[in-house]
Amino acid sequence: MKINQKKTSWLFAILFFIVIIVGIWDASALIYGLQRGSLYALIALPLAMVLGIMDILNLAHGELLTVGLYASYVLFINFSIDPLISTLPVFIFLVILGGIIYFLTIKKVLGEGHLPQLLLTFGISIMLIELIKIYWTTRPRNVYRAYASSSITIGNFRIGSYEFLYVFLAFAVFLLLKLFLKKTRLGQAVYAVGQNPRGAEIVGINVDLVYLFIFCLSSGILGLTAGVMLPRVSIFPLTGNPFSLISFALVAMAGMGSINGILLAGITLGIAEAVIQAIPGYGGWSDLVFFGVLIAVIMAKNIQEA
Amino acid sequence: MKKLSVVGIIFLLVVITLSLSFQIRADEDPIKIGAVNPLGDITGRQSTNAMELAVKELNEAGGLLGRPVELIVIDSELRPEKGASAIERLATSDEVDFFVGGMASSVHLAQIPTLKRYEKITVWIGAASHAIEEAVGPDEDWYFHLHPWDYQQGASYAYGWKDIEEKHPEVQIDSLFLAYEEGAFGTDSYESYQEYFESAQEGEGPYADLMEDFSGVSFVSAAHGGGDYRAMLRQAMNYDPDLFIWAGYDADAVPMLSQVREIGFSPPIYAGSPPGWPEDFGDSPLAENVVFFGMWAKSLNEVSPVAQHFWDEYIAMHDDEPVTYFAPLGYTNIHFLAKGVENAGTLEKEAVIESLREIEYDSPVGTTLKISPSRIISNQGFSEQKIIQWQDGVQEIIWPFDVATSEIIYPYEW
Amino acid sequence: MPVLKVNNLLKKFGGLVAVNNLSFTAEKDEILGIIGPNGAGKTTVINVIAGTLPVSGGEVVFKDRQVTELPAYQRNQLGISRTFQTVRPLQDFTALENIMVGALFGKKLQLNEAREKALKICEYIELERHDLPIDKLTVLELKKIELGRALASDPELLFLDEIMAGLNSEETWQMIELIRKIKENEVAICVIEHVMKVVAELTSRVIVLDRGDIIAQGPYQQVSQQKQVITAYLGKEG
Amino acid sequence: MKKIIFYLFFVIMAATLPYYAGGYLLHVSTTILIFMSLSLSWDMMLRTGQLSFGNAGFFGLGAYASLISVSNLDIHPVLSLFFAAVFAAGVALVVGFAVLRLRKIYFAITTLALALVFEVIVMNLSDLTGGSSGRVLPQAIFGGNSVLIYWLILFITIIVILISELLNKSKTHYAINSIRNDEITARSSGINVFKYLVFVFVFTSAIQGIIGGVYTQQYAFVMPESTFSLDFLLLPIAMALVGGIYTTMGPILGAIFLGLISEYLKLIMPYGHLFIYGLIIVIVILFLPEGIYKVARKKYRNRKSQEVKLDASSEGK
Repeated sequence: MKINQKKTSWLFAILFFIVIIVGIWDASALIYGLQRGSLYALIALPLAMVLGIMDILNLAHGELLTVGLYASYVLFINFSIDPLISTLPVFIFLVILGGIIYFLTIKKVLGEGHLPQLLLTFGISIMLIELIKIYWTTRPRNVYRAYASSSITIGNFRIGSYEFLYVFLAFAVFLLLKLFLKKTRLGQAVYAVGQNPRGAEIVGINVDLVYLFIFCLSSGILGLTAGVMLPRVSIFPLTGNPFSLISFALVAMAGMGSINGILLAGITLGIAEAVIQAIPGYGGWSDLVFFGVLIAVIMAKNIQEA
Repeated sequence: MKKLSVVGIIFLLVVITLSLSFQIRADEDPIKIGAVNPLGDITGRQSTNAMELAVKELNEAGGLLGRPVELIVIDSELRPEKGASAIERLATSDEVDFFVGGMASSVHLAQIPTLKRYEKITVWIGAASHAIEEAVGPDEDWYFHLHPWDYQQGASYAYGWKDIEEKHPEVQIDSLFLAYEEGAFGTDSYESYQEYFESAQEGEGPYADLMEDFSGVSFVSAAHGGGDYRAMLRQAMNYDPDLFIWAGYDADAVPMLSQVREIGFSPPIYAGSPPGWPEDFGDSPLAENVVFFGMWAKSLNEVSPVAQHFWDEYIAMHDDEPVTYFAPLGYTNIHFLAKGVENAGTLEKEAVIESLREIEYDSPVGTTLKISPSRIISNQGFSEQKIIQWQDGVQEIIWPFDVATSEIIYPYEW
Repeated sequence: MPVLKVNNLLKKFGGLVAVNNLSFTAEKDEILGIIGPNGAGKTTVINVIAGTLPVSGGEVVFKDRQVTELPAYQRNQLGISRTFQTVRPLQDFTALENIMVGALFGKKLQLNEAREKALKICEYIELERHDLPIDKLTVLELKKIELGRALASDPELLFLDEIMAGLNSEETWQMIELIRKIKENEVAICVIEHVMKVVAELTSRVIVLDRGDIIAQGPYQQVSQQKQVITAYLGKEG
Repeated sequence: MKKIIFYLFFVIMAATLPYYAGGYLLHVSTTILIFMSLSLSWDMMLRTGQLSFGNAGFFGLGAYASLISVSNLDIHPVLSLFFAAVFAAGVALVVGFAVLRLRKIYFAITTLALALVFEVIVMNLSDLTGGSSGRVLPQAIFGGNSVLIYWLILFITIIVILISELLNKSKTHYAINSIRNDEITARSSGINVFKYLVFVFVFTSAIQGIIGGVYTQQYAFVMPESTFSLDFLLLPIAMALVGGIYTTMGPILGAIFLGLISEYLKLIMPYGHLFIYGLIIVIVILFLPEGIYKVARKKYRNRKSQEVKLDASSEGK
């Protein structure tokens, strides 16, 4: 896994420029973009870890988030546990679920190339979606918490406060992760495996354990995110599905395995999206801008002489 | 003597064959109704349940024309080509007599060419897009569509709002803001409102005197990965409409209401037209005084014995409450068709079509079903929706007044 | 007239100068050796001349023609062939098909012509088991495939990047014989070699590189005595 | 010779299907053929080593090109298929010049993003495309005659199969196989990598465009949500992988296998059959990672070589 400051620095410069322009034009778009973008980044991060370190393309990524949301929902409905508190049990639950999925399936397609992984996880995602449909039907479910629609007023400027939690959580997870990679033995092992799995094996790192750890951790981060999202979203079997695509987009934009890049890419795309949505009459083009920015960045960063 | 015995034998043979054939017709040859519904979706699942209930009732009452009724259901998987091949299967392998179903305009559009090939009597309860009507065309007398078309729904709300304005002078609607999801469902709504607005400016159409000003903004539905409505809501707040309507899915309901509070938006009427509501929506304080357009609500049980009957029987059979109006519509679908056959006294196509056109069926959605032409097709069923409001966690019908269960609470406040 | 003329060739990777203003020529009928300690930039020189990597400066002239800006495949079609330090056979092909690829695209032959040509080359380089898939072959055979593919486009300039690496002494001798045989067909050959015995045996002239610079050139016997060459090699060891 | 008779037999069986199969099986077969062509076209691009996610996009472009050319330009539906092919190929050529400089996951994601961009553009050009609500044709191709539609699609599929076979026997095969195996070797061996990538990208997109056109003409409508559905991307990929990639037979077998099994599952379990479908995909990948075709071929060859050995040993005695 690369933690490369240099590659992302110009992206950062562009982002900074956009932030200033947008901030002058419509500050709320900027804040919405920051909040949404942080959420995107938070969800994309585990995918980037799995892809960057294990080289696994996980199409069931969004479905793990969905499972996390339902787990948190069940805890709320049956045991009245507040979603924000349920983040911890759901984290543990998803760590275990991730471990099970890893042992039963992922372990067997490590190093097989992206295609079998893609199809395998596509199959897993169908199975998870169908299971949820059978048990909970397609009817959306919500958890109402008054704090989820709270807001703060500064002068005559009113802005939602709950989604700052996304921003906070995103930065917290990113910082903790980086600290972990740098300061702990396991983190160093993860780093080494990400760089060169065979070499890591030779120097005595248990690569298999590292893979298991990474898959469980990334699945756990989705659980954490799910608890925080729950009061703000509707959950239904396909809730998480679109996030797989968004996450892939961010990972590709940031460059494989770049942690800083994910956060920047998420916020950039979030702001781009929010800005277009704020222009009266042109909201329908926000997806185009989202993908346009994505394509432009990928092209600029990865074009090869052909 | 010889002659007599020959005649006798022939007579015997005729009697035997006749009775045998009658026997076969009565016991082994049911009237088959083929249904194509999306079984993975709550709407398709519940409407299928309701269809099964209706068939059970028919058979318990002795069947149709003395024959049992059989319902054959195939999952459309919400995929157009699967929906079309389901029709094909029902027509050829199962040799059904009638087609019924089903949800999703895209699936139904793909079924139209196949349906046209078989020209069997078809009664459809979903798929509201006017594109369906265009695809069917004016000459297909075998096609019956029960759900109001998108443009009919919009018109019916106008009549409702006018009636409400008249009855409650404090309600004053001049400007309208439509928040619509970017997909086919929302965009169709927007386009028909746009049309109404244009004719209203010339003093014509249902929205004349009702819509003096109109604006609309799209959003990405949570069902398609969106769910951030704040940019759209801010535009709505700046516009400050008398009536705020959102055209999206049930998944949008709660997040949008939550964001409405976040940004401090409070229109006098907050209305929506989702196909259903989320689980336990009524228990949420967000639901209070939200208005919506729909076909049916549980509270209809108070005013309609048919609705009450349907409700009780459905729960008795499936141990589950109907939550989408596609359940009573599915029930209506079968009974309407059965009544047509019964009145015709035959399965002969022309006769059944004739009698279906004459029927007045008192349906569990609280309205009498009566066929009349729409813009293009000649056999359109319902043309109106109801205006319903969440009050104390219950869906109360506030219009049409003849089935109303409560008065409107105005203005919307939180 | 030299087949290859390299003028002031410069290649940088970020801030690192891998090849520093290199100028040399290669003549028809000669086997030119490029030697130097690890990291001297030998392979980079080949990569830049063959077009696998773009240059940062300078020019490459092949048969009086500027090829500096041409893509690798065009240089190959013009007559520059190469092998790779670590063998890069095409896994999903048989040995013969690997060699065919060079004939098909480097020489622009049709399928049946290319097959015939590849068969001839197999005979020429004494590769008998050419119908087998790649994973069934020995290192020597893989090296021969590399060589065969490079030859199949009828090159006038052939780069051999450590083709002896991984071969035992008997195999090395076979390879040396083979390279001599190739030389007779008026091909300019450029070898990168670590084994000095091979260099001494094969080359008519060597260029000694150290950190991207030419520090000496001339016949091997002469060059190997020069002081800076010895220090360059010794420095590496020490 | 034996092989040709074998293939001919299947072609005749397929061509005469309408005479012995019911309307349902005919329709299921039509759908299978459509996905088979998509699967093959995706596989052909994969043979260059580039994982394209653009299928659904070019399928959708073809669908719209076909519908618009029939309803706005009033050309014959069959002719509109050519229009669909040309349009999809043209767009592929233009975007190909940019995206084919990308590799691996960057190429995959960018092609997927492009497909979504096409969808957004189509949704917003509502005057021409009907916007989100889509557009309908007054009539399906051949008046909706399912036998003729089947033959048309069978014809196209056979052409696609032939293209795939020819591709595997042509000079291009050596080029793209080399590119997939080792791009640097390919370049150093005189292969114009970019040219071949563009070539394959353009003609596979043309195939996807035609199939999109056929689909539209068969059902007489376009609608962004269903026309650009990712089903047209993921299912063909699943079919190719289940059947076996880089071959012609793989996608064919995969399409037939998954196509029939999904119909069969639906009949035996109306609710939740897709769960089993997902399970089958998982099982195939875990236990037959090379796909049905390659495993079957290996088994067959092993048995044959064993027979040869047995013969040889008995002769020895």
